Amino acid sequence: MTLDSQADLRESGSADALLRVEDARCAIPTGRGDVKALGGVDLELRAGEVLGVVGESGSGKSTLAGFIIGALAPGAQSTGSVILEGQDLRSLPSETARRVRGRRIGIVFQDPMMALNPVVPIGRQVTEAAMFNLGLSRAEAKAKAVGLLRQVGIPDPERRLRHYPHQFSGGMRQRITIAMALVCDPDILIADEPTTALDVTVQRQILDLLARLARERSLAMIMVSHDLSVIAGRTDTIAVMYGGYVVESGPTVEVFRNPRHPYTRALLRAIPRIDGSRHARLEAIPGSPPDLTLLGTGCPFAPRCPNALPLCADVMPAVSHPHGGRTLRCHNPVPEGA
Amino acid sequence: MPLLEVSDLTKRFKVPGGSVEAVSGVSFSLERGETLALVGESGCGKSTTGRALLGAPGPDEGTIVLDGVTLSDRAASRRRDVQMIFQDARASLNPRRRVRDLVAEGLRIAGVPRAETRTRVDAMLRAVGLDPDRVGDRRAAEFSGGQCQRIAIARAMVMEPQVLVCDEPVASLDVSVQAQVVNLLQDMKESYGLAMLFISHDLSVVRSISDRVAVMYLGRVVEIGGVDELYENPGHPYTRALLDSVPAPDPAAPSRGAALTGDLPSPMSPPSGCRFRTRCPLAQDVCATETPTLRRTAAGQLAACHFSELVAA
Amino acid sequence: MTATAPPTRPSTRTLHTVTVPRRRHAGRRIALVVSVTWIALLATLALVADLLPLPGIDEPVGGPSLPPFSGEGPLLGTDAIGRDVATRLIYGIRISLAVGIGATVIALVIGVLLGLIAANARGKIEALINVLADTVLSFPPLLLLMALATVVVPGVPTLVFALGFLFVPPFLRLTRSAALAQMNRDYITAARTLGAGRARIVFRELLPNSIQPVVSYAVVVIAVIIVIEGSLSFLGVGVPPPAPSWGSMIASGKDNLSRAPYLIVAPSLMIFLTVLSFNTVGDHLRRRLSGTGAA
Amino acid sequence: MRATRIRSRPALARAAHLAAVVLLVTLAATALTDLMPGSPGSVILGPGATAQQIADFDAAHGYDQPLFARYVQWLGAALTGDLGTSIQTNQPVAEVLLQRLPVTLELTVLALLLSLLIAVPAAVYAASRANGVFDRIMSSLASGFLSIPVFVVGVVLVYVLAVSTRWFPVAGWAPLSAGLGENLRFAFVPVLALALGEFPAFYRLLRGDVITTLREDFVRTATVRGLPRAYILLRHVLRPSSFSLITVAAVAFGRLLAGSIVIESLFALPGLGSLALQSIPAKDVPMIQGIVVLVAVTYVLINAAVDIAYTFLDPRTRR
Amino acid sequence: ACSTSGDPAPAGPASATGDPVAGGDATIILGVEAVRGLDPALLFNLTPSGDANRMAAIYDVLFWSDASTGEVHGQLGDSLEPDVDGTVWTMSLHPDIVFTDGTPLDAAAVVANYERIQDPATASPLAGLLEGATFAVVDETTLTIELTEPNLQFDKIVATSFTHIGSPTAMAEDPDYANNPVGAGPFVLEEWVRDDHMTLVRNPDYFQEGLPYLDSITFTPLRDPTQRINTVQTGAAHAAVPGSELAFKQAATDAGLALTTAPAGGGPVLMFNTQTAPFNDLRARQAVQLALNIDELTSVVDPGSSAPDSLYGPESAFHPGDSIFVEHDAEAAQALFSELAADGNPVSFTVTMPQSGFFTRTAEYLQSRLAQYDDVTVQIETLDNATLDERVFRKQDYQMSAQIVPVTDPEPNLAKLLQTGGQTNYMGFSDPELDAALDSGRASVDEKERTAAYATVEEIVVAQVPILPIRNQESFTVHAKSLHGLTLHGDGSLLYDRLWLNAE
Ligand SMILES: Nc1ncnc2c1ncn2[C@@H]1O[C@H](COP(=O)(O)OP(=O)(O)OP(=O)(O)O)[C@@H](O)[C@H]1O
Ligand SMILES: Nc1ncnc2c1ncn2[C@@H]1O[C@H](COP(=O)(O)OP(=O)(O)OP(=O)(O)O)[C@@H](O)[C@H]1O
Ligand SMILES: [Mg+2]
Ligand SMILES: [Mg+2]
Repeated sequence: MTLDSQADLRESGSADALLRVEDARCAIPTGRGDVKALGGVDLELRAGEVLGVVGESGSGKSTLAGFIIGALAPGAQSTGSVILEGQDLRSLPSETARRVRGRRIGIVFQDPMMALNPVVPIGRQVTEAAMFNLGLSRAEAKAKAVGLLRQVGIPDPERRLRHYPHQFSGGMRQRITIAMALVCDPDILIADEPTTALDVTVQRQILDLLARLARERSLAMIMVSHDLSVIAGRTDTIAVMYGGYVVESGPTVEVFRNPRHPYTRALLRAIPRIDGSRHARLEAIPGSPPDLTLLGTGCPFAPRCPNALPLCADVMPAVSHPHGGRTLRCHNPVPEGA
Repeated sequence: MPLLEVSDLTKRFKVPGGSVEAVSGVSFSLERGETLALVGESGCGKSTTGRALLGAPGPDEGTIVLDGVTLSDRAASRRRDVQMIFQDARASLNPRRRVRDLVAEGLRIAGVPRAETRTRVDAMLRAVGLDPDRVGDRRAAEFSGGQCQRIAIARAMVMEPQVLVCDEPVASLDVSVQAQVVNLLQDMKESYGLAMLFISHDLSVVRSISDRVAVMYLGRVVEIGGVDELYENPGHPYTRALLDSVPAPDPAAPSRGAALTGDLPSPMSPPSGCRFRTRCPLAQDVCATETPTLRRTAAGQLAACHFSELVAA
Repeated sequence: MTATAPPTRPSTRTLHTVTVPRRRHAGRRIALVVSVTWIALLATLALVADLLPLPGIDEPVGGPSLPPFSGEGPLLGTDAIGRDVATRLIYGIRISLAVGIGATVIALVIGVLLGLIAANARGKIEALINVLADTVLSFPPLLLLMALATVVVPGVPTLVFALGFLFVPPFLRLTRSAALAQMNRDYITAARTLGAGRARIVFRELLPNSIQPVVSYAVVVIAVIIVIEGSLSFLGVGVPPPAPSWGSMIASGKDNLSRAPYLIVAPSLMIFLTVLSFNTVGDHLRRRLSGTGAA
Repeated sequence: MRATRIRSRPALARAAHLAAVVLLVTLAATALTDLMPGSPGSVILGPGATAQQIADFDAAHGYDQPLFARYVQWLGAALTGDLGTSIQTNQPVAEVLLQRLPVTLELTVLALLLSLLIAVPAAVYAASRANGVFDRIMSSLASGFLSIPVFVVGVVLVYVLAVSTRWFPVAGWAPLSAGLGENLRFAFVPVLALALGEFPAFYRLLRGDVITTLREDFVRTATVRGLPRAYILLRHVLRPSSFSLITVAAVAFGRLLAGSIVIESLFALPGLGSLALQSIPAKDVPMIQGIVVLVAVTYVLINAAVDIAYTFLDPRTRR
Repeated sequence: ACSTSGDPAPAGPASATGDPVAGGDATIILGVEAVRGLDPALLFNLTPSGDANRMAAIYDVLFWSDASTGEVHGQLGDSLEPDVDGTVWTMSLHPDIVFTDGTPLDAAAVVANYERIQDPATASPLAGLLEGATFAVVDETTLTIELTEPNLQFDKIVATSFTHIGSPTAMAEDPDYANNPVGAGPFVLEEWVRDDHMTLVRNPDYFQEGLPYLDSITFTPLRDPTQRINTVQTGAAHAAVPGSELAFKQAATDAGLALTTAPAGGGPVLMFNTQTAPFNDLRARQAVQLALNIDELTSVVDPGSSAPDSLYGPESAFHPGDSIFVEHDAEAAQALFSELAADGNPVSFTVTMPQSGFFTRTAEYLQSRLAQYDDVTVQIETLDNATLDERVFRKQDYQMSAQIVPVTDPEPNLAKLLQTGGQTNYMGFSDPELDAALDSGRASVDEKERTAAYATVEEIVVAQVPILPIRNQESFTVHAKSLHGLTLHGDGSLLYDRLWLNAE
């Protein structure tokens, strides 16, 4: 599928989206006030597509992932819908929705140490979901787990099923959580910062592994990261988040080549480059990320934005659709090709 | 004579079930005004090396000579000439104390008069971009990560050190803020003529800030040299793998080389000979028996590999 | 596990913990307000008891064991000797709070000091402190109190010191583990690299940062000790008469349970409400300070 | 992950620690009885005895010697297993202790089990529905029982369960040899009284820890994988939440072993508590020392056992 | 006499249920364990709630004194007669009594018991009472006891202190005799689990044919008085001795239980230490005597009990008829207090009491009532028994304290209490006139002379106030309605041969 035809479909309000998030909003009450973690996010994922969600800490990436998989912070108030193959998961009874998600969506979290129960052998952790969701017998589930662990690169998986998470290195733990996410043969894999806790060399291994698995299993994948470099080479489309909004999205190549939102642009410039020159001054973005409890009605980036108009402080721009399958939320975008 | 001369630094830790040699025989030197980066994967001994310079804790073996004076555990006053910025800025600031007190602490201990302390502290706060009147009486917990890092920098710089050890100062910061802090450190270094030991696992940041780079693997320095030479022509397969693993912020960039296989071996029982051999694509039998020493490569840096000339290929 | 942790990015974890919907706080906040009010009321009453128009604690005001709210005799009735129950309850505040707070303060001061020393010294001194703590813990507490009651004149000071002594180990351990958790923090290292001496580090850096869990625990200990004092009276090693501690009022009313049950109801209620209040406050402090146990 | 994780100490250090504690505890017990007014002779022989009689008695039992000499003597004998003879009853101390221990031990173990049986399910359920109706009720109950001296609970239970309904005996004890049913019938009320005093601490602790564990990422992972709630609570949450509970339960065990004096006296149970209650006023030094050693050794051993139990509960402490 | 039964043939309410029937197992709750064993030479806690009941069941009694009147009756013994001046006493025993180990309980056995008590090696607390006495076996059932000085009331001493006779063989052979007592009583010790129960079974060789009625008796110690009554109430036991507090009578009646009581003289008395200030001054003692309203004290401190109107019990031959006790007079008391204060000796003292409910309440009562007078201050100190023994009884380091002195007959307890140097004269009180009166009461054969002597004693006590009686003594046992044949002797323990149960 070429980029162009993808873009066309998108514009026509594609019916073939595997997963659609519509107007996701989420507010988390805290002692200091409500955190508006999501301000109204729309997203689409097609079968076999890899979508990168990028943004700085606190921009709402994990909340978005939580919104999709139905695991928001306790007490969070949310509206919007998650439509999986035409079915709104959020309108299903919670028990049913959870089972559907367990079956169809797998998720890998940032910190593999945290995501694994330290006192349960990994064999059980990998197999249990298959037993509950697919109704496999213990032996079947075990066989499946062994196969999966081998696939993600754990040597000698039969023996290691009995081991506990702390007996594995960080990279191996992350491989195990990937195996856990895949055990029910989901259609969608969500990876929330899957390599942030890992070293560069291991990060490379894991990213390669995810890419391979997505290809082999024709998985649709949402890859969440704060690191544009990680997203850059490994996604088909990208959504840039800031302050609880997707400020810009579109085919990865397009967005990198021609960022329209001032934030995306500044972000790209602020990244130090390994091939850059010595003592090159980085282009910092002044100010600091927004406090989501104090968010007004305007654009959250406005206080730091070089292009800000008076309007920006008060009115959140609506989603616009420049051509090429892109979306943009900006009153005063960077001119195309600038 | 270099400002700082570190030779054969070794540090062991007792851990349940044995001991870890976190740093084994590390040597390097640092000139005035120079920035040396220490890179390597998690657990390779970067922080331990950095902390050893401050005696927190001091090394088990090896010597550290600062400006001709050997730093022993007792030379406390000289130690103030080495200051440190920690990875997690917030954790390095006592959450119950006010910003002004935090920054003034070292001067007070050193017995600087009250009035002078005050002026120096305020000046330094301003230098790092904080308004002393606005932030001076607040507590560290109320600040963002970037601001905390500024406070930590002020606390270190107010002591007018000769050497600043920065232990992953930007690793915990957001990209947009990271650039601010890196720039601030650059400015500081230039205006105070500091020598800096910059510890990082982020090769991109290292490239932009340092003059020379030392690559560590499992407690040893495997390669050390000028930043450009090392990045362009790595003399050690590990350096090479590290560089290849860094993703480029460009969808069009081709991924380079093959990924390393395997994980970091346990530091409690490092492999014999060359410690990298278990993951090295070039490993031969000799690597298991003979520990390679640092040798000058064609590009001019020092690398500890039996086959450094094959790395570039 | 600290040292091998790879560099991580800032996490929202710290923020997540404070997440509790506000509406659900309402009931708890009311409980907290009521508790604090109750403790404040008790404290006030204890302070001004002498100024109130009350009969003496040892002064008969009517027949023995008059029921409360009966119209005859004083409002809350009289005890077995004919003394005013209300008066004795109010003066009982002094004793129960003195014992609870006094013993806790002693335990806290000694425990925190030893805990900090243990955390700092490690090695032999720490082992010695551990032995002492376990010695106290493994000595049967009631045996100690009973034996002590025969050695020294029983009374509030004795009780305060003995109970305080018994509660040193938990404070010691709590402080030590809190301090140990802080010891590895970089702000301690930072202070050290600035040349701070040991005392400065212990009292300026360590103490203020490890004292919080200790303080919220202390509030709970006050409650525990108030209840223990009640049980001691049953064994005759509590506060000696005529001092009216709530525990001794219950103990002396117990034999009359079938005929004058109200004699144990009033002091029991006082203990109950007070202990509940201290627990509520303690819970609140713990939640505020640690962020755990919320929801 | 949780601070209560204890690294297992080397066996030798642990043994030295145990020995030091037991030495100190017994020395303290000896010294304490020494401080008590009167000598064993004056207590045993009563007010009518002459000074000479008392002195003779004390000399015969070795109480004319200085404290330390007596302690060393006692210690020497104790190391050979001879804990001496009770001054008061003339029975061998070790024998009496062996006779008393089963009662107190049964009481302690049952009370601990019962309180855990109440606390654990309640805490897990309450935590999984934090702030729900059940949680509120249980929390109030726990606070309530925390606020009542144990003897008041005992007296009320006697009224409700024994005097008015006659379901259970008022007091007394039936040994296991009298049949399990009979034994439990007598044990129930005192055990319940003790358990009601202990469960609130367990409940509150576990509830808090479960709530903390429920926030762990691995629980979230388990949830989003579609695992049933009850399964998650049992398989994933309970065990990692129970470390502090075990520590506290061990401490409670020691406390109950030494501290059920009130309940033993109220219910006339022939355990260590009533023994202590008789021995202290009588200055029965060998008996007091015996009780203290027994309790202290049990306490230290239990704690050592808990250290070892961590290894089984928490694989991370295993080598 | 006892209210339910006094004569061997039960009278009163119990007889309504018919004649005694044999069989049945009774459980009796006592307050404390026989901690130190049951050696009659080492009698310690010879109170009804302590060892006296156990001893009576195992050893029976040679002679017993009626708990109300003090009259002495024979049981194992037939007669105990003095010579003219009461120096030599002749005791005759029932023939053919055997201990349960088969050895005979004869004159020699009694002598062996008494000589053992005298032996310093035994360290018997009773030794003082037999000091200098000599014994002679006349024949198998007869012996004589020669005292160092005349005592016509020695039979009462025998009935209270030397009435339990153990097997001399067993005593000599068993080093642990105290834990394995052998007597000739109606019951034999079968099993004893300390602090739990002591089971006694019927002695088949008991000297009275057909007795005892019961098959077994179980004694259970229970420290808490309320729990003792609860146990009887729930049917788990047949009788309980709740202790010295009379308030429990009411509780027992409310619970539908029967009571057997024996009102006697004496009882709890306040003791003034006449050797130290302030009570070395008679006026101080008198002031307290006047200041207290004993009627009120009694009703407050121990509801259900009565105030004493004499040293001697209502049934005693020595009761004066009209009380000569001083009436409560607040004004006179205040006058004395003020006078003493004016002299520079204000009445300020500490009352030292045992840690039991009754005495603690008494102290609190005292403090609260004296607080209403000017120039008096009272401090309270409660001590455990061991410390109390040491401080009050041994060292007499106190100002005011209390003890219970049952006076069913003035001999021996009143004499021990009041005579100069008397065994329980912890007041350090000494009055020659009183000593003379006591001597004459003891040595006199003439009832008139005795009456006069004890009237003098009472007058002196009222005038000199070494002690202040504060409550009538009344022994009582709470029991199920099915238990019959309760006879209270001594301080209120039972005679076990005649107890019986009817099947309910
Ligand atoms: N449980 C919670 N309680 C309170 N605030 C929360 C909670 N979870 C998220 N937030 C807040 O919601 C906002 C979005 O958080 P989210 O975790 O989605 O960000 P993120 O982009 O994933 O950040 P990171 O890169 O740090 O993981 C942040 O401001 C965060 O502080
Ligand atoms: N206090 C300590 N006690 C025990 N082991 C330690 C201690 N400090 C460091 N180590 C061990 O020493 C080795 C080197 O640690 P160090 O912190 O220096 O690594 P690093 O290169 O700074 O890693 P990172 O990038 O994760 O910060 C690791 O294996 C670590 O486990
Ligand atoms: Mg996130
Ligand atoms: Mg480090």
